[in-house]
Amino acid sequence: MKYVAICSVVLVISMFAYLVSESKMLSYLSSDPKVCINCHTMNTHYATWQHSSHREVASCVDCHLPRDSFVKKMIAKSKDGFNHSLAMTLGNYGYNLRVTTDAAKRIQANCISCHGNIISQMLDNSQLYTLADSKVRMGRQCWDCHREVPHGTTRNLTTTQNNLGVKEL
Amino acid sequence: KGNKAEQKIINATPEIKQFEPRSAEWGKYFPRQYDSYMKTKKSDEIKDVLKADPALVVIWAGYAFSKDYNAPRGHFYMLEDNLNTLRTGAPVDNKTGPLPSACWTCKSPDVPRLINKIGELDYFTGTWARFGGEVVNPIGCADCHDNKTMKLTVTRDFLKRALDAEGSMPFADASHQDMRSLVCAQCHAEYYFKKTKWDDKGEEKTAAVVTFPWDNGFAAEDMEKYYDDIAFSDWTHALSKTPMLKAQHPDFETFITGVHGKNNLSCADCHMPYVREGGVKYSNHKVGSPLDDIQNTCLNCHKGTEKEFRATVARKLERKNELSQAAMNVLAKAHLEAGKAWELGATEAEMAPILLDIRHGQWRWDFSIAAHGAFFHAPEETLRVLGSAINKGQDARVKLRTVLAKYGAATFEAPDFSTKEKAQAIIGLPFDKQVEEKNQFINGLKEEWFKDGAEKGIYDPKSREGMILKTSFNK
Amino acid sequence: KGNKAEQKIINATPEIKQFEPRSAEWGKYFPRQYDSYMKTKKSDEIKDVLKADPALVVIWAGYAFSKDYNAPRGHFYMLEDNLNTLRTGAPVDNKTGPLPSACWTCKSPDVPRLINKIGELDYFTGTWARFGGEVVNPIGCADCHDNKTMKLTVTRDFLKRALDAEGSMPFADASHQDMRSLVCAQCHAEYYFKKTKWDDKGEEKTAAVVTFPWDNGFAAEDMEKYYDDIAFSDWTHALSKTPMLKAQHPDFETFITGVHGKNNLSCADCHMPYVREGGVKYSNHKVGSPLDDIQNTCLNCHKGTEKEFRATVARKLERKNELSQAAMNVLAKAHLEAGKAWELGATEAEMAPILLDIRHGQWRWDFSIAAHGAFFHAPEETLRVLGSAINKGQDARVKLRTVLAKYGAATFEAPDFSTKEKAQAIIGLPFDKQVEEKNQFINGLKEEWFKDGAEKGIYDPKSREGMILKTSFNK
Ligand code: HEC
Ligand code: HEC
Ligand code: HEC
Ligand code: HEC
Ligand code: HEC
Ligand code: HEC
Ligand code: HEC
Ligand code: HEC
Ligand code: HEC
Ligand code: HEC
Ligand code: HEC
Ligand code: HEC
Ligand code: HEC
Ligand code: HEC
Ligand SMILES: [Ca+2]
Ligand SMILES: [Ca+2]
Repeated sequence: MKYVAICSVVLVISMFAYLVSESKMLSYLSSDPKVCINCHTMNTHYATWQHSSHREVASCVDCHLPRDSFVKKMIAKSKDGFNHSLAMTLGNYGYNLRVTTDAAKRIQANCISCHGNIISQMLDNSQLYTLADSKVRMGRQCWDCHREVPHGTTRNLTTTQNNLGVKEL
Repeated sequence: KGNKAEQKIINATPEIKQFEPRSAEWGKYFPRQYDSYMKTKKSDEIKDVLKADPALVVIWAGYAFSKDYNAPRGHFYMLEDNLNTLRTGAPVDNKTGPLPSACWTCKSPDVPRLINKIGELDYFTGTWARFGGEVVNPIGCADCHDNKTMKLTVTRDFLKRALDAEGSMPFADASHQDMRSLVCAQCHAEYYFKKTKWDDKGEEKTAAVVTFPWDNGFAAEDMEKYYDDIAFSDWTHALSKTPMLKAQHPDFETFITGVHGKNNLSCADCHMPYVREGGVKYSNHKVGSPLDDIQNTCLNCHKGTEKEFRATVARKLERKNELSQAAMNVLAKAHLEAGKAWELGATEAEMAPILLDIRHGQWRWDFSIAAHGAFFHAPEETLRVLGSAINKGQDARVKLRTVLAKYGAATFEAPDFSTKEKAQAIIGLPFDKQVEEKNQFINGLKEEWFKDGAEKGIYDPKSREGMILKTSFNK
Repeated sequence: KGNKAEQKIINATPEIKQFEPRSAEWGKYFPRQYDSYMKTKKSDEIKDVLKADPALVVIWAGYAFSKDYNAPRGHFYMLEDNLNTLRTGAPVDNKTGPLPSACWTCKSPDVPRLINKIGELDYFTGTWARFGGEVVNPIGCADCHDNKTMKLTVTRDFLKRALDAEGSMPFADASHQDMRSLVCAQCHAEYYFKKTKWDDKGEEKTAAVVTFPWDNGFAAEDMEKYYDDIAFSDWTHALSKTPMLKAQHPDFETFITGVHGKNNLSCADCHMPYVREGGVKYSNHKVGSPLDDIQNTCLNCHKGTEKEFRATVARKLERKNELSQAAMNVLAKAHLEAGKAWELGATEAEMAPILLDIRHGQWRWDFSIAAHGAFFHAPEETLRVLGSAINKGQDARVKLRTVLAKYGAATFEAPDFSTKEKAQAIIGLPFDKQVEEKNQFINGLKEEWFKDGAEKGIYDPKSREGMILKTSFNK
């Protein structure tokens, strides 16, 4: 009985360690965009971003993680890190990834935080309406209109294999 | 930063009266929106559609549309065009017809003001001329905005009622993005006048209430069923005696079937795109063709060049025109052939199935093309419904041949209606007389109405500044 | 890394004979492409289109299509279906008809091999049965690929000639992306058999050369004009005596008018999307419905969910079906009514304009729907052309009524053709006899042909492994 219990604990821990190492989960603690392409799964998004107008001005985390508080940022990082690592290990994802609602919210907030000035009128307009049901701040995703920002419209994971610019780490 | 400053003014609660019909008053606080709104004046060409497609005259025989029908101009002109069209006739005082008060409904912010003052049913009662001197401004800020918050607002309750009756997008659930279309849908939708009895302090009166026939849905067939079920007709055709339906600009209903509608775009996305002046971003209130500003509309979401988009849209228009022209030709002939059949003594029983085909065929054709933008907003739905219109119209003609044969006219050929003049002669329209009377109205009563409005302090002279009289009938 | 290694094998010049018709041979070097190619076997349902739309039987009376016509199955079955269809009849030796050798053209990589061996004109001469035992493999790598470099290659010269004749996209200018469509366009295009005289060592022979009628352009009207100008007809209609045209799968021609075509997509983008196995990326050679793998096709370029895309495509299909059904109904009646008119003694002069309407109407209808994907590839063009087909068909019927009236049959009603059996009875098709003969062929000569091929060393038995006999006519 004791054996079984110890074995299970060891198994769980070693599985976790394996998962952490295999999926380079700890790399999530960095902010360098290259970290994201620890996983070749992210190559396409790296490449599209790298060829976008935002290359010089916003890195992955600038859009994808909360920018307003360090704590929130870390929570989000760990959550995403775990989810992505798990998905990576299980391989249960398709060629076309989609942002989660939660991630979309964060991205939108980041667009707004950088472009606050230019979109202030839209923001004011939107604040006249109930936003309870809407997915993102302002009710409407910026990339509904700015469809190419920053990943372009074609970003199947097979589209940028061995592509220029992405160096496997 | 300049933005912030200006923003402050904008956000400061402006002192605008509720139902203020004079846009210039609102414009004091929102100069950019006002200035761009006034630019709708630039779309000032009258395009005589009857002249371009004389079959229309035959198709609409017995109905005011056969006298005068033009492509839409800028919002600046909506009141002017309503006053000048031969359709509204030539009243000589506030009691003469031919049209009901409802014809003002989508032409002015004075309408919500009036409805608020006298009540909806009273407003919808009586002649159009009744409110001469009361309705004196073209579309204005008050048509779409709340005076306190500038929030978008639906000022015509019939839209709310219709959405709720249809059920799939009840008004209470409308999001911000929906509102950016619904303010337009107040006017840009198919309507009819629903006769509604009401009690005016003991006196029974009948209001003609603008109503959207959406109870069964937004599709051509759904509305057709609605009208059939209540045996409604707009008029009886002068030649074929068909109880007809007229479709008016189902812009909203067709738009939502198209790819942009399905992708949750709103009218304002293309017709009022965001523009920037200095640091300030605002909605361009020059509502007009998005093709005038492809850069800020289409290219905001699409790759490609202006030229490509122009070509794509042009090709869509050609396709629609091809089928629409075919349908008009078929329907005009059907009316003329039916007229002949009656003349020869055809019976009601013989004609009944034919008239039903004509009614449905023409309704469908009209539904597809009365929304001038539908060829682009919803090209597939437009072409589908046009195809079915052609089919129904031709079904009528096949049946008509059998009837004509019975009465010895198997080889009857409809007369030539290839010009507006020929077509108006066929239907016997006393055109010159109507023009003369209309011009009397334009130079007389119409002027008085604006003076009237000015005296009441509701008329905004800016709304007619630099107005040049343009009509289809005065050369 | 694994990727790199495998890539090396792939890039190594494989030892494949020129015109090698056996895909299994190519498959040795490219197992993934081969395996996915073999999966086209999964699309194996026979969908009897004549049963679904019995009006077709009437519309095609006098032509082989009225006997047997099915929705396409996977590429695996193309030879099998060609052999089994009642359309190819039941030859008893290498000389019996009914069809010409050209009917093999788009069914096998043995065709480019044969053409290379005996010359194009010789290949296109004689009966279909002439090459039994020579054409024994379904579509294969050699149809689309160069054996040395694996470069995409057009193996049918008639496509090159047609592109050059049309002029707007000459073959010499074809880009890589264009080639990803042109390999399909070799077969997925409208064709006719052009009678071409040639000299076989002194003997004059006539070849029936597969030719694409593109000289005036790719549109329905352009091809209609092409055929009219050379007074071509595929057959004379058994009932109406109309000199008819048959449209066959103008997939390519319609595709390029649609939004995906205009955006320069190629067939392979949706029908052969890239997939990855381990580190290796390759083109999925299971050519079939892109809706089987929406995640990897549509969602490459579009936002939205599978469910939404399915619904969008389904709605497009409904629209097409609505107009197509209307058109078939009209055309079938027109044929039957014309048949009646002839029966009653109508003259050629009276019938000429009617037959022209029927010819054009049916051509347009067929053009719109014979490409089974056009409802999606080019919905607007499809609906436009269907609308004009309905119009032409009905024009014929209106005129027919006048003629029928003259001969005392103004009230003639076409007989009921609402089931395949009723329709085949109307046109007097000796169906059972044909099935019996066909089954003899299937169990006899057909088998021998494959034995023949095997002896010659050109037949790939893998290409028929697990083949189950499925036809529309054997229960
Ligand atoms: C300028 C903001 C921005 C930057 C910088 C950015 N992204 Fe994104 N990202 C987005 C937006 C917006 C979406 C959502 C796209 C959508 O839903 O259409 C997105 C979506 C994604 C997705 C989800 C899959 C998909 O295709 O929708 C992944 C994965 C992703 N980004 C990875 C990255 C990586 C890795 C980097 C850095 C190399 C990066 N992003 C940089 C804005 C950004
Ligand atoms: C451990 C490997 C790995 C790393 C490192 C990684 N990702 Fe991912 N990511 C994945 C996988 C696998 C998925 C697919 C998950 C799914 O669809 O369920 C994914 C999905 C996503 C998505 C879409 C789903 C969502 O959560 O919205 C976004 C956005 C994203 N990654 C951004 C990033 C960013 C930004 C970084 C760098 C900070 C990063 N990823 C680093 C493996 C990784
Ligand atoms: C970290 C700050 C930052 C974030 C986050 C950010 N941007 Fe930007 N963005 C910029 C800067 C700086 C520029 C100017 C870049 C240039 O001029 O090349 C820019 C340029 C743009 C442009 C104009 C150039 C183009 O590509 O059309 C658009 C549109 C835009 N951003 C939209 C977005 C959207 C949408 C998001 C969120 C998905 C976003 N931005 C997130 C900083 C940011
Ligand atoms: C309804 C469509 C729409 C939406 C939603 C939208 N925009 Fe825009 N955006 C536009 C248009 C139109 C322009 C061009 C006019 C202008 O320059 O302001 C533009 C311009 C911009 C620019 C300047 C681009 C340049 O080339 O300089 C930025 C940055 C931008 N938007 C960011 C955003 C952000 C961030 C959001 C979300 C908060 C957003 N937009 C949402 C329509 C939209
Ligand atoms: C109060 C009624 C009303 C409202 C609200 C309204 N319209 Fe109109 N609209 C009209 C009328 C009436 C005309 C025709 C004017 C004329 O021809 O004199 C018109 C004309 C137009 C035209 C043609 C302009 C031209 O220059 O050819 C467009 C485009 C248009 N409207 C779009 C819209 C959009 C988009 C909205 C909402 C943002 C909207 N309309 C709101 C009544 C309205
Ligand atoms: C439900 C709203 C609504 C009602 C009610 C309405 N209209 Fe309109 N009207 C419009 C819209 C929207 C347009 C723009 C039409 C277009 O795009 O063709 C328009 C355009 C017009 C035009 C200018 C174009 C032309 O046809 O010459 C005239 C004149 C006009 N209406 C007169 C009338 C009359 C007369 C009535 C009453 C019988 C009436 N309207 C009732 C909404 C309405
Ligand atoms: C995706 C862009 C887009 C959206 C969204 C859109 N439109 Fe349009 N609209 C167009 C284009 C393009 C035309 C054709 C203009 C032309 O021919 O010059 C047009 C034409 C029109 C016209 C006819 C104008 C004329 O002068 O003939 C009207 C009225 C109109 N739209 C109203 C609306 C209404 C109401 C809505 C919302 C229900 C709407 N539009 C949504 C792009 C759009
Ligand atoms: C046909 C309907 C319509 C009319 C008439 C109209 N507006 Fe607007 N207005 C809109 C729409 C739609 C928006 C976009 C609001 C949003 O997205 O929240 C808007 C936005 C605004 C805004 C917010 C800032 C901006 O530009 O987005 C102001 C201020 C404004 N309008 C002022 C006016 C004034 C002043 C007038 C009269 C001169 C006027 N409007 C007439 C439809 C209208
Ligand atoms: C706010 C974003 C947006 C704007 C603005 C916009 N579109 Fe689109 N358009 C879309 C989306 C989303 C689709 C759907 C296709 C897709 O999913 O990529 C689409 C599809 C199309 C298509 C293909 C469908 C068809 O009907 O053939 C055409 C053409 C098109 N748009 C033309 C235009 C034109 C012209 C304009 C300007 C008048 C315009 N668009 C403005 C977002 C937009
Ligand atoms: C050698 C001639 C030929 C070539 C080359 C060819 N096809 Fe086909 N295709 C056919 C024939 C024949 C059928 C019908 C097979 C049957 O029903 O037995 C068919 C069937 C299909 C089907 C229907 C499959 C199903 O399961 O319903 C699709 C889709 C298709 N082809 C697409 C393509 C595409 C895309 C290409 C190019 C990548 C292509 N074809 C190349 C001859 C060809
Ligand atoms: C130019 C190329 C080409 C020629 C020549 C050709 N076909 Fe086909 N065939 C195709 C294509 C492509 C398909 C797939 C059709 C579809 O999508 O409906 C097909 C499908 C078929 C099918 C399966 C579907 C059905 O209709 O039952 C048969 C059987 C067939 N062809 C027989 C023939 C016969 C018999 C001939 C000669 C009269 C012939 N083919 C000539 C290209 C061709
Ligand atoms: C944008 C994606 C796309 C492109 C590009 C495309 N197709 Fe299709 N195709 C489809 C879809 C979706 C269907 C409908 C499938 C269904 O109904 O299951 C279809 C159907 C077909 C069919 C009918 C299959 C059947 O079983 O009925 C044929 C044949 C076909 N396509 C051939 C082609 C050819 C040849 C080309 C290039 C000239 C092409 N397609 C380009 C998406 C595409
Ligand atoms: C109907 C046409 C067609 C047939 C038949 C065909 N292919 Fe292909 N093949 C293609 C197309 C299209 C591509 C994409 C090439 C490109 O984009 O350069 C391709 C690509 C390839 C490639 C390059 C790597 C890749 O996957 O993109 C190989 C290797 C290949 N095919 C092998 C084969 C083999 C082996 C067969 C026979 C089993 C075969 N093909 C049959 C059309 C065809
Ligand atoms: C390689 C890119 C690509 C692929 C794959 C693709 N599309 Fe598209 N699609 C486009 C483009 C580009 C447009 C034009 C609209 C635009 O500019 O956004 C479009 C437009 C559309 C439209 C609007 C036009 C119309 O006909 O209604 C629909 C719907 C659509 N696509 C459905 C599909 C479906 C379903 C599939 C999968 C079978 C698919 N698409 C695959 C690129 C693609
Ligand atoms: Ca109406
Ligand atoms: Ca043909």
